[in-house]
Amino acid sequence: MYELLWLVPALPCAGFLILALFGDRLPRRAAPFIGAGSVGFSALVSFLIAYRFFTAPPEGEHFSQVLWTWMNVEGFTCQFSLYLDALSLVMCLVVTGVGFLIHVYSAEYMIDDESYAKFFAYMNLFVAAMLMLVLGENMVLLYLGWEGVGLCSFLLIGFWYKNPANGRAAMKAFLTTRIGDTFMAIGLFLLFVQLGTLDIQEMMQRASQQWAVGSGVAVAAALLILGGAVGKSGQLPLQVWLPDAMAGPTPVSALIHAATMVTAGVYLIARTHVIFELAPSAQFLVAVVGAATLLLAGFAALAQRDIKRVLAYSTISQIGYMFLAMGVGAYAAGIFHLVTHAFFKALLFMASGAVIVALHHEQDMFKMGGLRKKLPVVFWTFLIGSMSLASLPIISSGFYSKDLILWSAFASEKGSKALWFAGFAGAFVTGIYTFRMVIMTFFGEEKTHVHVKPGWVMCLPLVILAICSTFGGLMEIPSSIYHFPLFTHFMESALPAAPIPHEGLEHAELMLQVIAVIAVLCGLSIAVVAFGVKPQIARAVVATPFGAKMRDLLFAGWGFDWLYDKILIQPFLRTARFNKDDFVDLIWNGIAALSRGVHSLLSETETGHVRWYAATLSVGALLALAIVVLL
Amino acid sequence: MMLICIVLIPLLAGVIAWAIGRQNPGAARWVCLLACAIDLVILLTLWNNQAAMAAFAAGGPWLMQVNVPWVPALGISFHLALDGLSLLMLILSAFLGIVSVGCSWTEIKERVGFFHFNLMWVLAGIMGVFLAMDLFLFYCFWELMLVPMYFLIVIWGHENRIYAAVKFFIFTQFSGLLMLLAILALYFLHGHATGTYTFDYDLLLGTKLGSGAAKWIMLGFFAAFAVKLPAFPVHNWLPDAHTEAPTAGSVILAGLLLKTGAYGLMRFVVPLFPQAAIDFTPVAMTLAVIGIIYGAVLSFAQTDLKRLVAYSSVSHMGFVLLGVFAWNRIALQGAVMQMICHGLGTGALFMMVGAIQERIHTRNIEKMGGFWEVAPRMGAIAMFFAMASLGLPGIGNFIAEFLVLLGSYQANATMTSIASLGLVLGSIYSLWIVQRVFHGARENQAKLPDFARREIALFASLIIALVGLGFFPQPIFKTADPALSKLQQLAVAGQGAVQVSEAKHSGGNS
Amino acid sequence: MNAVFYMASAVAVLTTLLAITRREAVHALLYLIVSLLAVALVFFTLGAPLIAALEVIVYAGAIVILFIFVVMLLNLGNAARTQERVWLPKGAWRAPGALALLLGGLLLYVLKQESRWMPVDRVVDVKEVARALFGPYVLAVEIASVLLLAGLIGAYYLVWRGPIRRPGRRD
Amino acid sequence: MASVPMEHALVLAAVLFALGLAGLLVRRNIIFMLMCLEIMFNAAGLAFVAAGARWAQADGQVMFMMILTVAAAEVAVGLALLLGFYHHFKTLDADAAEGMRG
Repeated sequence: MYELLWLVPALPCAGFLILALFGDRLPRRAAPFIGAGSVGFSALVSFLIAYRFFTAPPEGEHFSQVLWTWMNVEGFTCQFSLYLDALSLVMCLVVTGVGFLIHVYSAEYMIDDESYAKFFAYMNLFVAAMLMLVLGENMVLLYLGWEGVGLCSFLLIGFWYKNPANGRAAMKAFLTTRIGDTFMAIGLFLLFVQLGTLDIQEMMQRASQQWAVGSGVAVAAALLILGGAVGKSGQLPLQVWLPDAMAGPTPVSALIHAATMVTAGVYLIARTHVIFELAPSAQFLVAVVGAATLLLAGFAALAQRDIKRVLAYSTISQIGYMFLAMGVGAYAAGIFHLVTHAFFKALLFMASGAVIVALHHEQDMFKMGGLRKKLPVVFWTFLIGSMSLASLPIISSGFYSKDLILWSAFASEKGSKALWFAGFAGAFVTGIYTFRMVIMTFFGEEKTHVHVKPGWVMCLPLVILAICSTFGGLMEIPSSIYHFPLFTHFMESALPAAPIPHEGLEHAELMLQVIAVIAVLCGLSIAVVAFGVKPQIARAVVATPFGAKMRDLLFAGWGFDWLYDKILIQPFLRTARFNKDDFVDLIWNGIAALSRGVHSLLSETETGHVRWYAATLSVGALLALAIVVLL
Repeated sequence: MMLICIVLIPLLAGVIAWAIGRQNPGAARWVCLLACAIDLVILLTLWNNQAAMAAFAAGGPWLMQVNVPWVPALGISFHLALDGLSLLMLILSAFLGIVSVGCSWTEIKERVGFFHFNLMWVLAGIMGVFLAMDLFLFYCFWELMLVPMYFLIVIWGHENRIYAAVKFFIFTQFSGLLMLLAILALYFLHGHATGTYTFDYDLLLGTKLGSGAAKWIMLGFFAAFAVKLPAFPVHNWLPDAHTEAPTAGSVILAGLLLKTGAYGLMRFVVPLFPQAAIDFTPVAMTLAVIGIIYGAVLSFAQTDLKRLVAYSSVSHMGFVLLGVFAWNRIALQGAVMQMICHGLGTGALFMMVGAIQERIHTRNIEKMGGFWEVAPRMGAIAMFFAMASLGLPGIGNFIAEFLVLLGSYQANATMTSIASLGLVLGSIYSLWIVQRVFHGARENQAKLPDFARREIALFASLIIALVGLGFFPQPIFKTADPALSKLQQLAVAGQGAVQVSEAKHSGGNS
Repeated sequence: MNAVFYMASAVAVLTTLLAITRREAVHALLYLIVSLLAVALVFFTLGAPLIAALEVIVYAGAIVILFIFVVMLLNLGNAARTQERVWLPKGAWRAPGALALLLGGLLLYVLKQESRWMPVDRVVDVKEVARALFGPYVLAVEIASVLLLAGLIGAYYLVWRGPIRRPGRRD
Repeated sequence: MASVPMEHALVLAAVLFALGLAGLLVRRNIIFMLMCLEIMFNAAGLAFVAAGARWAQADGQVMFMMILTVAAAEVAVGLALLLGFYHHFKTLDADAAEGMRG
């Protein structure tokens, strides 16, 4: 069974090749079957492997499959090989499972698009690359997937290429993540020079043997890897690309910019957790980055008008939670949140996509409203997703995962009250913006006429994901309610166990949960009051000068774009334009001009008069003679 | 004998093409295509010859060589020799020869015979450079590839061709003369020391030179190769020459001519003057890094699409320079890989620009936009090569850049970290091409037919080659490895010799 | 004989001076003939009768006559004379004259440095010259003949106005 | 036979040469320039003959004959050129031909 592992990335890749090469010759109806089918089969294989993994785990709880020797030069060997353990298996399942549902959804969503086949080709390529990312045994292969998903992200954000704004967003996304990637690449060089290998498991082993905790190399390596993770996952300070990435079609946002690609940074940190363990200061920075991001993005989500941008900021914020988990050493908790987030965020995006299509590509929430009656399936699934996002207790998967993170942030050795408080405040804000979104979209009066209603092909994935987001959390139930740590237990073979709580905190867990739930409910009620029951409250707040300024600042995502434009982009553009004609050329052309000047000076002596030549000849003779005679 | 044939075939094909070109241009094209194909077949057969490769890998001197006295009185011989490195470069040459004949199929309409004559003779000169193991012969080939290139630019070039051609000629000729001086100095110093006056590479290896002399002679060689490479700040001929040359000329320039510089650095500069090269490394690496960054920034600033691609070459070849002077196996393999992949990738980009220019009669990027809509195949292909240019994993360029940086990080971490910035800047200009030309709203209403079958075939062959190299680069490494290992050993031995002689020298003094 | 030499020299210098300053070409040529005859006399006093004869025959006889022919061919009239006045203002002599004076002075200076007063008192007759000419210098004679032939053909080609199509030029 | 010092003959040659040069430089009429060339040739020949006479050898005279040949050829070609020149420019002004001006 495990030998079929190679099929998991190979199937979507084959789908990509078929669609890319023959896409315009195949009948239009074939495209979704190839596109979704390849991912579906890939998902099937993943599930079979997962079943096998549960029932008969491979030796050492991991399995690796060498496909061929990729690079082998003296001093550096790199296999093209896949590595499967609990972590990559979970990622695999998420990518193929959620990916399949999104493919099915897009079969209807994109049906009117002229580049139907191209869309599925890109999506398949993305899934293949993402699978390489999570299955790669060494860092180079991981990097291959890493850049591959970046490419697909670029292609899909700019999918509707005729609008230059989409292209700009795509370029921004690629370049911003590329900055992070470059840090990561330097990190790889550093790791290779220090450890002599880029095989991840081998590397981790050698690192833990060779490096002392807190050693400079470890911190440097961890920081460089963090740079890559931050770029890909849209964390501070490289989060600016993600809201703009919403320019792509909604399934793309669901798959790439919510469920899978943006969580690659979390996966990367979990994969290389040994290095972070060896560099406590870097790991603390991970937690701080996560905490800061979740708060900033949460507040920014409050002021957005575009429904997809709200979701984008909420994604940044939720990934902030995952980073927080990574930072406090609760790797399994972070991955757990990754999984549940993949469910409910994909659900939210797809549901919002249904709304957008229904309203004829209207994304402004201020022009929505009252859709509860018109689009019941969408409404209920969106509500379920929202409950998960806001982590309403018991009935939502988000509650279980976020709660685990908050508890770890509070109780683990690396955690602290401040980090917990950041997460707690984030939960409160999440409650507000989530239900602001729900209320503005589905309640109140109808502002835009419903254009088309989603068909079953779009609704089915919504329903399935709604079920997942409701019950997915039951994989891990906190001890305060009923001790059932299935997920963390499963992850133990790949990731170290969750940090042991401090003694005497047994009762704190329940208390904290109650506080968090109260905060969320407060947020919810504020949203209901301010945007639903008495909208004038919100309006009044915004009408004050401070409120207006605050709203503008939050709307612009805290002004990072403006800042980067001023300190990076404009100077770069100015330098480039200033030196467009290459100042070095001046030097060479200067030499040319100089010799041309000397030439024209000398050519003045060429009068064309034969007598002048005779005279100069005799002067020359005279001089020669004089030199011989007189000297 | 085979080696002489390899050089002779394009020479002859050129003459035939010239002779029949006036009456029958089509036949001239076919003759040249056939000549390159025959060369390619011969070379691939050689490559496939497992026994010879194994013998070479086991420590044989050359895969194959011809050594006939030419002017014995002066120690000049007709010495051609082949090792893995040359073999790869030759295969690249033959392949790009086919591509460049193919891409000028419809572009060149005037004096077709003479055009192909020049094309073939440049190619022969380049192949000769990759094969010559006698410095005098090497210099002859070095000049041989220069003159037809000059004609290619000056006769079939674009608006500003004379300026560009003269600039190209002066830069390369002047630096070539510096190399000639260096060759002669080496010749005389070696002859003076040992009594045998010879230009033969094998014999000149390990010449004991005073550190001052070695430095200056090394700089003479370096000047010629750096100009060809081109390294900052002697890169200025390149944008002009590339921009003004006809498409096939640009392909040959970018794909092959630049590689002769890199090849020269690997073959001559470091092995002949190891110690001087080591002393020079910081400077060379700095130049490389400046070239990478500077080329990328300038590339982005250009409005002439061809110039944009040309500056990207400066950036890419900076990686080669970096790799060569890092001088460890990983970086060297990366540099070889970069030479090949840059040849294919940038050649393709030039063909792309040529195709666009043929269709809409401008290279100005501001007059382009939204081409994807009417020419999706062209767009997809351009996208691929833009991705190759920014070093996307899965394409050969990634392997190259990654290995170069990985290797040079061992040699100099700071420089490499700065050079890595080139990855970001590289993506800026690469994406800019796609963004500006193919995305966005339709700017130019001129008719823009999509690629036809001939063009698709050419680009497809390049794409297959690049993707193949991206996933299965091992054959390249395997072929280059023994050659590189030998070069490294030579350098180490030479360095040792210098140290020993210097030690003796100082010992004698004390 | 010494007196002959000095007198002939004086005549040669004087007539040459006159020859180069005349405005009328024919006048100048006549002075030139006198100058050449005087130099022939000098050759004679230097013991070179053959050269003296050749000087008279070839220089005075052939070359100058050629000049006169050309002057006649051109048929220059009064216009040429007035033209000459414009071409030859007084000041024109200054710089070239100074230059020539300087060169001549330098040559004389050289002679003065080396002066040892070597007398010349032996006639080298025709026989000796002939022996040298057709002995060691025979190759030079042949080359001279080729030179003359080249001169002949060249002169012929240059003045021929026949229907020659210039070679090496496509239309 | 009188004994004229060779140096005196050489002085005469030098003076004639200088006069020829002065004439060559100052005259614009090509006929005069050619005449001056002849004067200079003649002066050079005189120097040869004088030197030959000093050593009582025939070589000087032989050289004179060579010069004579050159002078004859030169004047033939020169005058032919002159005719062509006049035909082309309708003048004898040497300065009229300044096509080589840089």
